Amino acid sequence: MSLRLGTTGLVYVALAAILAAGAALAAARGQDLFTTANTVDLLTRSSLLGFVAIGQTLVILCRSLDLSVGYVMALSSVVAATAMAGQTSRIWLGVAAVVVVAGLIGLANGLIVTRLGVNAFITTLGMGLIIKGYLDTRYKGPAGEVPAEFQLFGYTRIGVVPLSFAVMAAVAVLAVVFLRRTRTGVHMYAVGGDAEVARMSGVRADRPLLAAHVLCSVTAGLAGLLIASRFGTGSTLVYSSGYELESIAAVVLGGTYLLGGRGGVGGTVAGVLILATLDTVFNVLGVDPFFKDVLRGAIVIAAVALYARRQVDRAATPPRFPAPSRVPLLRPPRPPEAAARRGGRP
Amino acid sequence: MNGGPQGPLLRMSGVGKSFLGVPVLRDIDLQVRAGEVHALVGENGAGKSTLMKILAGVHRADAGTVELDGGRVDFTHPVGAREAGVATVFQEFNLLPERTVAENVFLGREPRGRGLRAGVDARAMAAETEHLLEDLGLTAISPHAPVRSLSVAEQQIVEVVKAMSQNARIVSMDEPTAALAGAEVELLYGLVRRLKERGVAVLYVSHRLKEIFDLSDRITVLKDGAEVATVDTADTTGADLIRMMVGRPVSAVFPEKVAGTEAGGVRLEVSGGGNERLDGIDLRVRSGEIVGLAGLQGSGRTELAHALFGIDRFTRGELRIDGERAVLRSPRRAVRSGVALVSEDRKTQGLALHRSVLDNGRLVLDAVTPRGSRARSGRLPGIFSSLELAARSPSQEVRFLSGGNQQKVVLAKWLATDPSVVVLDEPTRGIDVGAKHAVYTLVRRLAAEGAAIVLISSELPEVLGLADRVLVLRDGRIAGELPGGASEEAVMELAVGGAPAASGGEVAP
Amino acid sequence: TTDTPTDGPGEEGQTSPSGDWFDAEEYETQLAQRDMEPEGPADEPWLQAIDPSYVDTSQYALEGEDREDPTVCFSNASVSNPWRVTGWITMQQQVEVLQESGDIGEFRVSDAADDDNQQISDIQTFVDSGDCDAIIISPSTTATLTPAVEAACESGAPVIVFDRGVNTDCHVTFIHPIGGYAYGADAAEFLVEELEPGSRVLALRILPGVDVLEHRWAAAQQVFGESDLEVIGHEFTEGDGATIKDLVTQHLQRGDVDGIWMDAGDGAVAGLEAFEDAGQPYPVISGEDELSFMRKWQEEDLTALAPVYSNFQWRTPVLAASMILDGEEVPEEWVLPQEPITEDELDDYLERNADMPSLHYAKFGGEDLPGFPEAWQDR
Amino acid sequence: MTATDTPAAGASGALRRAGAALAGGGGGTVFALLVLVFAVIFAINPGFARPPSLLAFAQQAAPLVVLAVGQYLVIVSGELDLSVGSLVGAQVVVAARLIDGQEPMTLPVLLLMLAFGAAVGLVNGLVTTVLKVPSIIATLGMMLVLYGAVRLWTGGAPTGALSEAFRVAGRGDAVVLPFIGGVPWAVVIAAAAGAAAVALMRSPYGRTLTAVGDNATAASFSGARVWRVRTLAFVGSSVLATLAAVLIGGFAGVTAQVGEGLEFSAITAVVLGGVVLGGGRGTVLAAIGGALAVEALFTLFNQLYLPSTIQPAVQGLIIIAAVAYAARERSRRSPRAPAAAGGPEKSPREEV
Ligand SMILES: Nc1ncnc2c1ncn2[C@@H]1O[C@H](COP(=O)(O)OP(=O)(O)OP(=O)(O)O)[C@@H](O)[C@H]1O
Ligand SMILES: Nc1ncnc2c1ncn2[C@@H]1O[C@H](COP(=O)(O)OP(=O)(O)OP(=O)(O)O)[C@@H](O)[C@H]1O
Ligand SMILES: [Mg+2]
Ligand SMILES: [Mg+2]
Repeated sequence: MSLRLGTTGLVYVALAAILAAGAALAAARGQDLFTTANTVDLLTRSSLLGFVAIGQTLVILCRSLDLSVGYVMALSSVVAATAMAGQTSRIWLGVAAVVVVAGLIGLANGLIVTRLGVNAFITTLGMGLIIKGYLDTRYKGPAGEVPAEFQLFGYTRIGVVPLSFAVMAAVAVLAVVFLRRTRTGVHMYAVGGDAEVARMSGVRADRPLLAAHVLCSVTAGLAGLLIASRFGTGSTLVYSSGYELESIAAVVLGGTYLLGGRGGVGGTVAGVLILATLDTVFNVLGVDPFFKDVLRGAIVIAAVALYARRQVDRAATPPRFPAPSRVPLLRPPRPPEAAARRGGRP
Repeated sequence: MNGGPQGPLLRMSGVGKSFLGVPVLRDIDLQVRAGEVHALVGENGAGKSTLMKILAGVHRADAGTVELDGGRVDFTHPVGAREAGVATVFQEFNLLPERTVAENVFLGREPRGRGLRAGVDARAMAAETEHLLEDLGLTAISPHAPVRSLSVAEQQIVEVVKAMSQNARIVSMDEPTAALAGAEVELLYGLVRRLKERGVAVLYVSHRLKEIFDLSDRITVLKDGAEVATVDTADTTGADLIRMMVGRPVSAVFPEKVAGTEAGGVRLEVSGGGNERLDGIDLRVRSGEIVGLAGLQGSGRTELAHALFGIDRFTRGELRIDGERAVLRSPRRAVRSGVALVSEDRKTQGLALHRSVLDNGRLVLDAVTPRGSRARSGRLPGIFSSLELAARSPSQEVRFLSGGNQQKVVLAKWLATDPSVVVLDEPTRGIDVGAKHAVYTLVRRLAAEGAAIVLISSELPEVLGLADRVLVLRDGRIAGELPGGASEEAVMELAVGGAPAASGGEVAP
Repeated sequence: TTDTPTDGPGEEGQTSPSGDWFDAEEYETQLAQRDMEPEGPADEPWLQAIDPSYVDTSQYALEGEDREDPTVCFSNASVSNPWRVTGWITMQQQVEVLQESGDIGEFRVSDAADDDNQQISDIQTFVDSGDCDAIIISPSTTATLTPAVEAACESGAPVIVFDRGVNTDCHVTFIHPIGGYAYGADAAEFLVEELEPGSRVLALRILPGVDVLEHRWAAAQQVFGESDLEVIGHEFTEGDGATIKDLVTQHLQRGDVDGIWMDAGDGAVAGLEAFEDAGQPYPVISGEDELSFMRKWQEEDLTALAPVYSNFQWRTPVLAASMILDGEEVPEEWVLPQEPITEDELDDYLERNADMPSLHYAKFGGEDLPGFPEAWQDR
Repeated sequence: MTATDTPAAGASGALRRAGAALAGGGGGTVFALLVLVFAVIFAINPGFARPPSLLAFAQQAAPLVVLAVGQYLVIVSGELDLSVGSLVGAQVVVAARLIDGQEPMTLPVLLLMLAFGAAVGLVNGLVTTVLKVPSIIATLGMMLVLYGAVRLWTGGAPTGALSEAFRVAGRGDAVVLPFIGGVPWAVVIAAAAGAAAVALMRSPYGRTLTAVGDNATAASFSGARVWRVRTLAFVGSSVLATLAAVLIGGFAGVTAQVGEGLEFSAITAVVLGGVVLGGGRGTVLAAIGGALAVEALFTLFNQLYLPSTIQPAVQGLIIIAAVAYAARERSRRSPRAPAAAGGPEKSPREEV
């Protein structure tokens, strides 16, 4: 508990630090990072990646992975736009269609992983290819049309907060509640922590995993809806924008353990905000687009290294005989409280 | 509780099970009555755990029937067994280290609140866990603590609590004391007796005969997957049991020193050794000598073993091997200096489970001295057969071996390096009588060949029966030294710090 | 507040979303434009316009102090391929000239790295900042960028769109070479002309779903459909030389390939090497004005054509911005000339670009800029 | 247990094991798939069975084979290398810019590439092992850094040109045999790389590498320097990616997109070969088989005149199906609940 909080806390500290550093750099160039324009930009960027990363968090918590999210986004945007066909009355039809289609894809992913025992990496990579094949064959470019009312989703803002960001934040809150308050959610941690233990404890380990895959695809579908609303049409080419890897980076940046069982959505939102802040700062500073990639890669590595370092430190038990010594080379994690009870018996 | 005196609560008849076409259980009949503690004994690989797992819904039997209270059951998932009132403490640790005690206890059956507290009710979960723990007098464990922060013994206790909290009609425990020492074993005794009073049927697996005789009403002996006999505990002796398990009388429990073994020069010497968890360690082990290390859970025995092997190093003091000053900065250095460590937990620290027996045997040679590794690994088959390793072939994956045979692979891996100092940390944990005997013989033989041996064990008779001297650790310091063959009381006195040895002294057979 | 563009997506434009890529009317128009004499200075093709109809821009004219150092903002789709890199250098050189002369002040750039959503945000940020006196947009995708361009128009600053279009005409001017149909038809007609009837032609395409590229292929299909050539297949290569060579090699294993039609010159050389390695005669090929291809053409004396998607168009938008801020009239749709390089012109263009790197484009049109040639050489 | 990793006890034993492997999932599946795909190709186009076509196929497959071998080293040690695609791209572009068509520069630049590749692998390895960044993130970061840095350096599009000598490895023939025709250097090089990898995996280092992937703690408690073993695997992967870059650059010259997406092809190939993500299991031969199968599938699609837009979909289906089949076979061979005496599968990195 304390560790989870600790890591999430650290992520928010990192976010604050990056914001401060960005603001300082911008100020040095005579610019203001927190103008309305930049803030809106930052939040808008976050909302799209946010949807995807929330879903990705759930699968990663279950020690799985979803590399098909970019393709699901593309497909969803097309499904939404074609189902809506520019008519206001069909907005809900479009939304429902997306949820169903994305949900089914997630279900397929989940079933292949759980029932057929195919590694999630391969399953979702393969699923992505299948969707890509369908999109490329069926649609030659953007398709469908989104009514103006639906575009409000992508363009309305309340003060500086874009509606899409508010919706994303609401979804994040729902996800947090889901993880804390439903059995399925709680069991995701169990399955990700140790599927065999979960099974032996009477958890039907398949269910949380299936649920995570379905929800992940559905949030990717929501991202697709946002795409459709911002583009005014469905775009097949979204899949090449690299959302799958970026969402994984955001999740890990948010302090969720890549091997499952530890972390949460709260951290992920911060991770998403960190990436969005970097982009906005780079934009404000006019950083060369290629240099952006270099910086982004380096910063993600550095941040994750920082967390890893801290976790190693936290894991160390307070010494029984404190001495001016260095961190031992090879120390399996030890309980922090053990020393207090040492010698005593339960 | 029902079940009544008229019929057994659990009746297994003709149960059989094969893995990969190899039968591991054949035609087992087992009846357990309500309010009875029924012990299940047998050598490693006899099929005890498999039988329990069938009852727990982890495996499905290939043949035979399982009846609960006269009704036939066929569990396809552990959840079915739990709902039918069967709770199990598995041989392997079965907790999620990152989750709290309460979350672990209620895993898979989290209570749900109503109204505003709809959904998983964490508060109720914690409160109820607290209540359970208190009821058992375990106030030291907080329901909010992550399991990772508990000691191994505490974790084991949590597992038992988890099983008890299910209000099950049958509780089966697979070697619940493997990780426990004196006092905690007592605690467990209390729990088992309480279950018995409640009319719960307890199925109990252990390799420690003392526990079997202390606790059980009846005993079923398995051998090679078949049932040898079911006897009333009162009518049986330890020797009978061993004979039934092994099929041959074990001549003497602890083999005598190999003739001609003599203590030579000092091979391992630590003076003033210390680090974050150890202090003032003075230790000298001579060639041919076996030094036992005793102490309570958490007294620092494993720590010392790790320090001797370069996993954690000594930050103070001096360590000499064969008279040469050595700074063991890593296990690799230790191996190069001639030290071997048979680690405490063979599955997570000792073996690459998906690799073959042969590959595991070669592991140290490959990793540390790649140059001559091929030539020296030629000796492995000989080592395997001298340990009487039972594997289908050298290319069998070790995960398919039973615990005792896995331990033999670990031993073989170290024998192949011709170590001059051998540290054995709980080398007989969870292995059967026959395999234990093989380990003892091996230790004696190593001593005869001139190795210096440090033997750590929670089973006091083992330490006292094998070691020439016994060092007792307490709170990371050496509390005292006793000659081999000293009394268990004397050891416990040192271990707990001068207080008169409590009942915790009487561990193991 | 809402940033939604008030009027819905425009109805006209080059494509209707989801529609088939072939637009017969537009096709005819482009084919006709190939033969029209452009208006404007002959030695400055980037200022020429085909069949222009001018619009008045006096409403955007800045006066007095405002006209000094106006901020021009440019939202770039990406610089992710050599064609865009070459153009981007040219544009920067042009901007320097204009900054020197005081026609432009700050030149603010954002690069969306081919991400539509990113580009929408980029444009939004320009609009919200309120600093831009003119906004230049090179949209990454036609249909999807439409709402953002409309939002930019509503900001009041003049909007200049170039390269790919958008489905609205709220911008002041839309600058582009004749277009994809003309490009594809140039290439296909060349093959039809040079090859015997019944010859087998392989089409190598980069990606599906990108309008500029789809138009090229749509036109080619039209032309091939009316010819006696056999199109044995069309493959997507992502412009990767290894993929191209693989694919061509495989086709050669199954039979002769007499002609190759490409929708862009990327990797043309790799395709030709497949013929060399298979010991087959070179095909008749249409590539692009990319120097690697043209050099190969010259070396091997191929029967080839280099259709051109005029790279010099990257100069025009900044010039247009300056003109608009001066209140000068500009063509509403600024169609730049687009002429393929033929065998006769080959040597001339190669000579002019002798020191340029191999992924440079012959018709980049920056020879008169002060940075020439270093800026294009040391990228 | 794998058929290739233990020295065969005897010819009959080897044969029996090979047969078992073929029938029984894991590495065997991929060879069955390979045979099947080739059978279909030959049926459609008997001409393909001639040596020149097969050699051309082998030449095209060579870079992926080399990459798969490298990726195998990393995967079997329990990690993942996503940076190889970017590295291939970077190396080709660097080579073109530095050589710039001058023949004498070939050798120095090759050496420089090798050093650069090794350095990239070293960084990947150390970031993963010493800084404890999960390899998927570490190498993803490296992928971004390489992608950006090279373009930053060249201004976005490759410049320069490769020399003829550089291109020989990817394009030229090593020998011309009677009846068979020219045997491309690429095939020889890939075969050599494969053979070297097989030898390596049989060496103490290889066995330690697999053990590290299986159970890093046990390996470390046996005296292995886990960080070093893994880092070397990353170095191997990057060096082999460099070799692949030489082959790809040599084969097709420089283009801006070279290398893109190759990391996924390589991982797909390795996994298709029955190598388990998470480490410790699978053979290098099977990984090579996986690479050949991936290439063979592309060839098959081509021979079938499958519309190129559908190809990814079919590829996705086949990959999932093949891995599902292998997984089913594996689980048939080892019961699903392994937590019995055999030991729980609690190795800390079971699957990614
Ligand atoms: N999942 C499995 N796959 C293959 N073989 C197995 C499996 N589980 C158990 N076995 C085999 O079944 C036999 C019985 O094992 P089991 O764990 O029941 O023995 P045990 O009596 O509990 O031994 P121990 O005292 O060592 O715990 C052993 O030979 C073991 O190798
Ligand atoms: N690496 C570790 N990770 C988690 N817990 C540990 C670790 N090492 C020791 N412990 C636990 O911390 C306590 C102190 O361990 P220590 O190794 O000092 O004791 P020990 O005397 O060897 O006890 P044991 O009988 O468990 O080996 C023990 O309860 C032990 O289980
Ligand atoms: Mg057992
Ligand atoms: Mg210990």
